[in-house]
Amino acid sequence: MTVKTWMYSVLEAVQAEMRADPAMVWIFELTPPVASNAGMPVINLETEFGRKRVVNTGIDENWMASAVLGAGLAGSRAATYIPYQGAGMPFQLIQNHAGKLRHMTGGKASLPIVFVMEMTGQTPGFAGQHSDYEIDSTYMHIPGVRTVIPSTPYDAKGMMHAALRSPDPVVYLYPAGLRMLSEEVPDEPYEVPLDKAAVRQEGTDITLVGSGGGMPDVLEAAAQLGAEGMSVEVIDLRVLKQMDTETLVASVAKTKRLLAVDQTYYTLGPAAEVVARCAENVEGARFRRIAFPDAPPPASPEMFKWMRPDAARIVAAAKTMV
Amino acid sequence: MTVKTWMYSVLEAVQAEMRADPAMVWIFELTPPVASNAGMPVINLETEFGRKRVVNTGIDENWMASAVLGAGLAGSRAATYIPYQGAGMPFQLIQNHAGKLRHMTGGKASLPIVFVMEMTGQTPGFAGQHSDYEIDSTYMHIPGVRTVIPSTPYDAKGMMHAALRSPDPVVYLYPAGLRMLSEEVPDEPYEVPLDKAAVRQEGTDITLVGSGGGMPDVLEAAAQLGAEGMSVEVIDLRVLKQMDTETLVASVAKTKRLLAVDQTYYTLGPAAEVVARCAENVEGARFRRIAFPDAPPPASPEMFKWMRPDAARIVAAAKTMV
Amino acid sequence: MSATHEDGSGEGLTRRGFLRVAGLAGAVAGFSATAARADGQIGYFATDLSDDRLRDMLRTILRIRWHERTMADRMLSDPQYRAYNHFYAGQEAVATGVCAALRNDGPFDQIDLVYSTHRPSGHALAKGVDMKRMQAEMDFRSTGLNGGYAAEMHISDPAVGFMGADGMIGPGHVIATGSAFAFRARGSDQVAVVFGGDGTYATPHFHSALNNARMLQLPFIYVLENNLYHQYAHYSYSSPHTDIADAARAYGIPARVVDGQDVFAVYNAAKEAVDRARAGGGPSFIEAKTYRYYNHWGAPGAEVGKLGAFGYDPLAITSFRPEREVRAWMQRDPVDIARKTLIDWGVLDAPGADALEAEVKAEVAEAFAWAAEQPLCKPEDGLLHVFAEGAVLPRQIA
Amino acid sequence: MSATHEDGSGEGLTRRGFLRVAGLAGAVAGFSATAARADGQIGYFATDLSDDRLRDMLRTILRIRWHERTMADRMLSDPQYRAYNHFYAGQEAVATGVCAALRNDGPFDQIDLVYSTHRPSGHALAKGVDMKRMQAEMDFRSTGLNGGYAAEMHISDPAVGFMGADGMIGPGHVIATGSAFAFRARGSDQVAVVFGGDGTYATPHFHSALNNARMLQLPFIYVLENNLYHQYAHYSYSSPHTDIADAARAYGIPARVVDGQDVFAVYNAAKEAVDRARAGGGPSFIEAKTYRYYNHWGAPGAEVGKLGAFGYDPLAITSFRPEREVRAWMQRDPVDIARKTLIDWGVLDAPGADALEAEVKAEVAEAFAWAAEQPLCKPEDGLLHVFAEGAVLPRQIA
Ligand SMILES: Cc1ncc(C[n+]2csc(CCOP(=O)(O)OP(=O)(O)O)c2C)c(N)n1
Ligand SMILES: Cc1ncc(C[n+]2csc(CCOP(=O)(O)OP(=O)(O)O)c2C)c(N)n1
Ligand SMILES: [Mg+2]
Ligand SMILES: [Mg+2]
Repeated sequence: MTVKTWMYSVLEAVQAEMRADPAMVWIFELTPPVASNAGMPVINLETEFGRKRVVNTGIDENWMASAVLGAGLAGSRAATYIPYQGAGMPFQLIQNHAGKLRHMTGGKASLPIVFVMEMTGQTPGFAGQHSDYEIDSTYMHIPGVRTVIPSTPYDAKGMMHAALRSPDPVVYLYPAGLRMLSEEVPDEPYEVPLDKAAVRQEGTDITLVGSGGGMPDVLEAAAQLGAEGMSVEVIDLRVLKQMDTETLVASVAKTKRLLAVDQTYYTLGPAAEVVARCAENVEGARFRRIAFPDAPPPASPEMFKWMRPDAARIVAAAKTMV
Repeated sequence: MTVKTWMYSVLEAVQAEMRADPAMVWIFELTPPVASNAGMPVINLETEFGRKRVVNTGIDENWMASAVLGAGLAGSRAATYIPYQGAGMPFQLIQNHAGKLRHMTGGKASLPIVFVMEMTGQTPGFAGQHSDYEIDSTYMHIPGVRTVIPSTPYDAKGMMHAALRSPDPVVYLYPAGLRMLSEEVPDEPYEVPLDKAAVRQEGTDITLVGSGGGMPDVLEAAAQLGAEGMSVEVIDLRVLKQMDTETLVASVAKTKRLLAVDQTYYTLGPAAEVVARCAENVEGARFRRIAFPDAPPPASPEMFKWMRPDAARIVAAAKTMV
Repeated sequence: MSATHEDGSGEGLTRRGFLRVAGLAGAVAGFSATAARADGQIGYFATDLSDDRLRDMLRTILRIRWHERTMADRMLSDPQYRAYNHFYAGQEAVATGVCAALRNDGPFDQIDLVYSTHRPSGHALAKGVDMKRMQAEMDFRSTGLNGGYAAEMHISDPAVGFMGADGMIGPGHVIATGSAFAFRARGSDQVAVVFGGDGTYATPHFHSALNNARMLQLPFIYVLENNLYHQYAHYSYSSPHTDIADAARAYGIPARVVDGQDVFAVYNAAKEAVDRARAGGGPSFIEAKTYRYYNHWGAPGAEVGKLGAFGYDPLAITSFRPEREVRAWMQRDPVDIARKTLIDWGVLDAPGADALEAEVKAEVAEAFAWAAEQPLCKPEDGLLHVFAEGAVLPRQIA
Repeated sequence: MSATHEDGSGEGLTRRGFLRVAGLAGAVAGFSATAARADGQIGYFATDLSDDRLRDMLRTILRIRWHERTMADRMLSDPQYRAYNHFYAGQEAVATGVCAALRNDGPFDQIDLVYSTHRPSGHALAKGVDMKRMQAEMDFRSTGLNGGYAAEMHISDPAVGFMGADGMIGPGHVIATGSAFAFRARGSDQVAVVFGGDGTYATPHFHSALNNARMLQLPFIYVLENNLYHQYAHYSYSSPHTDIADAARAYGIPARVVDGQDVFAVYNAAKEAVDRARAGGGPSFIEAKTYRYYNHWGAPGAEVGKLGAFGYDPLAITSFRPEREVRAWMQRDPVDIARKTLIDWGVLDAPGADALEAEVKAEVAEAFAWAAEQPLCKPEDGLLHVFAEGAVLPRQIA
């Protein structure tokens, strides 16, 4: 057990899986699979496993994703790290090929593959084109891929192990803003399941639901509300597909108030699905969402920060409900 | 006023706009812009406007969409008809370029462009890869594009005029299953607004909401329920972005029961947004969705038809609510 | 011209004799404009094969042809028939010649993999897919190759290295390079082959597949079946190259143009490419000049001369296939060429060839009969196979 | 070699004299390995220009250079400074030479359009974008070129035909062909130019842009700035071509390799391509061999030698830029070459050149001062400009 950054925790999982399986491959573009952490050996997948298994490609994210799919179909476990600038490029491949092949082949396709998708849209200055937080919804809507979005280094490592061991294609969303988040993370391999939300805090007055890059603000808001005497239940979705309806419904059945928070655009963000599932299953509750507006993130920090749902906004919204 | 097919009605609008604007271009791939209709002249955009303005390309839907965007930026009105097989190809272009450019340029970009996107997934036999009804959610989530989905020849023509005249990029979803639907359609140009849902039938017991390729079944279900004495309000979304919240909320505030129907996958289909918006705004109502399950459409007609929400399913669902 | 390999049976001379005659016949028929431009004789690999393997190639061509003709008949005549099809008749020698050079049985981690297209039945049969189960799949039966989930444009059978029809134009080529990448990474001598039409040239994926295969020196073979048209357009509408192989050469990839009507010419080019790939020599590109006899596509209820049936394409606005072009290509039929070559080589005599054809016809008839008797799918099984385990929920059920 | 055009002022001989000397100097400095391989003298278009226009080219180079140096200084020293940048210093002659051959003012439907990259400031200044407003945009000010929505990687100004930085690698080239398509459709003689790095070669979009431009014979010019690296990799990791121009030639597109450090060589190639496009002769490709002095990218708070600053790239795992390579390229500095050429041609003398540089420095200082005083953005304006009219709703507000 060592305090580790998110990035180190994830690569530790990848390294362990690649050591265990000499056929496994990793494809990257501009983020070298290298991480260092105080008191720990440097991880460098490229030098450890060689360029036949760990390849740095030209600027062609659709090739990266397609190659991973082809490797999986040929029976090799395969993963790729798609930089956020290219996160939209492999959409068609994942939507129409990776996500449909098992069903379309009547269960015959071999798909032990992981698409790590970097997400931005959390940092002022990047602006429009260089913000892609919206892909959470994009990859959550389609069937046949398990879309997950860890929010802590512990989950990031455990879900990476689970993703790499899963026979299903996994879209592993990686909020870049959390890269340097640190916590105690076990050195040995372990799995965090790919189908369970996490109840981060129990409470009875209101249910706050968030995910990924939004969790630090949700937890901060819960702390502030708790300090003011509100009993807040906090759920971290962790898994977008298949969403853990039971955990959500059980919580809202208890609190009768749901505030769902998205960092992605309001319309059809994951929070829409959270509200819809709870509204279908819990009668007489109150429902509310806050999210990034239906506008691309602007460059100016003044505009951007005002638009992003932060702890203060969450606190204010919760107070109107309880 | 003549009875016209959907396809003819749409091309009539395109033809009128191209006659009015000699700079306007149309890019197609395998669906020639040709339509005939009893008692009406044949429309053939390619022969009428020539191959400099109406171009048939190689198999490269991303080029088609990109070329239309580039033409728009250069000041020309432009539209393309993307066949359903390629509907996922231009995702990145529309998500990260067309939808963001106005905002990113501080309002400077010229974007009088229309992406006609063919949708399938309504017909048994096509199967997995050749079904793409799911793109409704994909293009509804992103900002900066007006995503519309007409369900009648009248709306199809009027919304095509409105789309071609709009300064905003329009994703014009075209459910292929409705191609031969016919009704009386005016011969002269007219507009149907790009931001209004249509109340197809008024009622007080329950609100049924559908869109696009699902509307014939929704209307059929409403007729059956009406015959059995239920007072059903029917709303055709018509516009996915920006969704007409007011019409939806007003209806549900009255009926207190919402049944939203999707032909796309359950998770994050447009119905999720419909339910979420109404649940946030109407207290004490009952909410329910039916949709295609979170599985790719299989080839077998027996499996496919059982999975598709049809009139019988809608009737059954409505009866459990009233 | 390189030295010939003779198999010691004394047939070598006769075989070469035929090749000369066939060449002449082509010239006589006046094909200079439309006929394939081949790179000439590549090697004599085919002449080295055992009689059994040569006969198997003819058999495969016949199986594809008769499967297809039977299908077309059903579409025109049988109201119970449900399967649609993208026709391959006319192109049989390409699939057959290529797959004959591949490893088609054995454990999955040793066989060569083939990625197919929206026009898969020829590739599938040539790679070793079971005809009965394929036909049942096309007819949406639960005992079909893919349980009724796939239908024609999506059939697959990894057990014989047939990785699947891919109905999308473009992505398959890139995906196939990924399999080749996996082979190289795990030190396997397997080869990944992708079939594609002339229509694939214009896709952005063409560049991706070739450039990455070249940069990483992958064991990857791109077989481009240039049948002159992609749906309703001649390939000159989308490619500046007369020989699309020239585009591959620009990447430094060895490329061959072969006569796609001659299964042995195709085999020779494929064998050369496969040997190169197994030896670590990287990718190859083969452009087979060929032609499709029927329409792009056909479906039950078809009527001769109407859309989706056979012959002239009524939707063909920008260009269409002239009747004479179709007839001219039929003069160089892959069945005839293979049959005549084998008779000339003394591998078969005419009665033997007829017997083979009769056998094939019987097999095809049996496959259709079997398929038509297979059970339909259980509706709720549509919820299976979304993930490796379990079923998804039937959300629409009240 | 074609005949020279002399402008009658008697300078022709001197000009040619310089060119010979410059060629020699290059050889002496021993650049054979890393220096640009140019196609030799293309034409003498540049020698025909008026002295004013030649001086303007030097001025543009200097404006880009001093804008950038000032920016780098601020990043290292000014805690209030907020703008990040992708550095262009070293490549100035490319943007300048290309844009000098274009129509940059007049009504929007008559000027030529330039599509830029994630490294846009040089292209923007050369095309005529106002430096003050550009700098204010980079610093996220509400009076910036794009109201604070864009920042460096997304600046644009259609009024001068600067269609925008495009931070995504690939799509811009394809989009630019769409503008060219619109020009041809409406019978305009405008030209669409796209800049792209060596990194663009591997994108699927490269094929799309070139193939469609070629098939439709569009007035489109692809200017590939080969600065040897894309982010942390040498271009030989992603392209099999030594000259990427060879890839364009494979499509039948006329392609030139030019010395990207010599603004007049670039101008000559651009002029030839623009003339061809205006005359309906279709697309052209220009590969400019060039080099970037600073790091890929820099941001406020940078420290010399650290990531995001200047010099060696610590993240460069797969490859990095050797110190000697940087120094060698600096010997052929585009500012020096342009200045010496104009002095040699008698267009300027040394004091005149110094005065020009001083003027430019003053302009740059003023632009930075102006930008720093501009107002910040109003938060709620982030909801504007999603659609042409109105604002979207601030959904997150309680
Ligand atoms: C991405 C994509 N766009 C469009 C289509 C529709 N489509 C099906 S087959 C075909 C033509 C393919 O031509 P070619 O590659 O030459 O193969 P052929 O049909 O001649 O065998 C097209 C355009 C598709 N399947 N995929
Ligand atoms: C689609 C996409 N993938 C990745 C990136 C990240 N990225 C930014 S600049 C760059 C390198 C570009 O290299 P090159 O085209 O040679 O231009 P240069 O930086 O040398 O000017 C990369 C990979 C991107 N912007 N877009
Ligand atoms: Mg073809
Ligand atoms: Mg570069």
